[in-house]
Amino acid sequence: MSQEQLILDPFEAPLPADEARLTVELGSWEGPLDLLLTLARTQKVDLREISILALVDQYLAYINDARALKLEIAADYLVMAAWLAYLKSGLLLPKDPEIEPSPEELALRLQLRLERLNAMRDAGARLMGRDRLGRDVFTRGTPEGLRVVRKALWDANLFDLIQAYGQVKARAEPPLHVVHQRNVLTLEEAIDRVSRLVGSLVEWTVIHQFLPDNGDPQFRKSALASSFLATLELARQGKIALRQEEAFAPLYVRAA
Amino acid sequence: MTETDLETPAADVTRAVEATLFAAAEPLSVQDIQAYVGPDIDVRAALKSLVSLYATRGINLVERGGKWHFQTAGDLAHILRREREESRKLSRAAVETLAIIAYHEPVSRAEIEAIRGVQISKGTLDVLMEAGWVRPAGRRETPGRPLTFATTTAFLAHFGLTSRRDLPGIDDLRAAGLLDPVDLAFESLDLEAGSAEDTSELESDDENA
Amino acid sequence: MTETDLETPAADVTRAVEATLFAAAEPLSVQDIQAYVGPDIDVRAALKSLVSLYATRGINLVERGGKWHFQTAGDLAHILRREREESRKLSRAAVETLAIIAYHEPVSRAEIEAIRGVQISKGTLDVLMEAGWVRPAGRRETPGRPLTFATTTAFLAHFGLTSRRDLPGIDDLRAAGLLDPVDLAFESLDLEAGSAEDTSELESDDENA
Repeated sequence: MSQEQLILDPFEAPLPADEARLTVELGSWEGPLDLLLTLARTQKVDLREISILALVDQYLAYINDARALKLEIAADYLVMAAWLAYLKSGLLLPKDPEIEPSPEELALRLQLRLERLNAMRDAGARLMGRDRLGRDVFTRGTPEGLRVVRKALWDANLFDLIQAYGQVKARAEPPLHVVHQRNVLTLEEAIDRVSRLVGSLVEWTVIHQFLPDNGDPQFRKSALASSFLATLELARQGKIALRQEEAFAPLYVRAA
Repeated sequence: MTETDLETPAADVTRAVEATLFAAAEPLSVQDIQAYVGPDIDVRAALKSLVSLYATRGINLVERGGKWHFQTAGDLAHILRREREESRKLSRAAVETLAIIAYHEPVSRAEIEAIRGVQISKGTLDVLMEAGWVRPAGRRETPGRPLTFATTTAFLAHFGLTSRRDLPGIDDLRAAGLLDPVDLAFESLDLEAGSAEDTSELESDDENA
Repeated sequence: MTETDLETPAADVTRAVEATLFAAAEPLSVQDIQAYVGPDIDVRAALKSLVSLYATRGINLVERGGKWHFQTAGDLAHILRREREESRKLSRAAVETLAIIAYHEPVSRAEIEAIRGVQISKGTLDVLMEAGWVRPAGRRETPGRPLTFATTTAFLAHFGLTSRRDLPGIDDLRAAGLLDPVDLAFESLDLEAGSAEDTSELESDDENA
């Protein structure tokens, strides 16, 4: 509790005469817990024995100093200040069993958190103080290096081999493009043939009579198609006449 | 001189392991060494004899996280230290974060923040990972599946630790419960209001998570 | 250990020189070492004692042109390189090249390229020779005296052949469909052409004539 009296106005205090004095410089703290820890450490080395009430006062005084200097104070510092003010009032007021959690519990939790942070801060400092590789101790400057000679066990089987050869040969053979002659009757041939066969035929004759027949059904279909076109062309030219009774009925041809 | 060595195969074994470690550009595990010296050699015995052989010398054989390497003796640092190496100084936040990860690993970002009472800035973990000291260590199977972090073998090597058990004061800290979350420590304390939930603390109060 | 060393400054001097040489990025002259360890130290004496100390070890201290450095003992060099066998699939180009050599040996590089219709990269023949399947088979007495290649006994053994005559002939390959182009698009075209062929066999060309 006596520590509370140590908090003075920064402008009245002689420079670093007082160890409990902390310059108002919020930028150097890593958050409110860090500030609280630093304040607590000025109280006691053993954090289990610090006075939370004194710590709360130190913190609030510090924030007030910062405000007086019109420093911009981050929100989390203000949240912590508000919470600590609440905690302080709880600790000072007569005990109210209705309040859960009790102010004492909150104070204890705060102290536990400070202890943990403090432990890690010390641990970090001890780590950094060790003989560090590359700074204090060194590995060999010019290791010869160990070499791993990778010996490949090449994997291929006989099928791979002959298949590859087959493909090389297939690729290397001169490409032979065989254009299959399809047995067709061209339109020119059909016109020639139909006009020749119709000649001066005056009888209506069914178109199938004009088709050549070599026994190849493919050719016969082609001949029918081209002969039909031929009759249409010849009819257009006025050389022949066409007649059909109905759709799909036999088509008759004669000279015009 | 080689004649004597040939008569004492044990010495030759040690020489082979010694030369392998000496030539290696990276720390080697027992398995790594075995692959070089051959399967018939008792690498562990050779390592043991080399450790004691070099214990008083200007070079020591050390084990760091299961990997072995030679390094200069720590007490000769004043001769060998190079000023330029000091230039990259870790920030306070990075040192604290590194300590928290090392002593608590695997630990999530939220847990680190809970201990420090402040959010970790973006760059802090990056710096530690870039240095090769910290690695992601999988996700925790809790809601949100937070990513956890742990230290690396390079961390052990850099700070001269054989294993994490060598972390300064870790046994004392554990015994004092200082590596347990606040809530756990609080419950273990004999308190009447022990079950009460603390809701009014800072934003990152998720030590239970 | 340090206590004993402190009582024997000579040992400490040696340790300092030892550590300096170990950590050095390049061989050091006596003056270089002196600059590290300080002017009061008899570096030459320390070097001498280190040379004899390491003479029988897996590491030796050696002088080359007035500069000193540690190196692994020469008789252990064979340990420092380790062979690792890895099964690797032969590339398409390598299989084809091997096949051409097997069918046409002795065959020159230019001939292989002519058959493949593609140039062969430098590494392809190297791989086949490294595998022990292909060997140079003398020069052909033609202009340019090209080197020819042939297969080895190891090739026959690996592929389970008694002799090269065991390789299936072109007719066998064709019968097995192995001369058909691989491309599926080609294959389907081939099927069409095949069916057209079937019908055209019936045709008589007289009609068109």
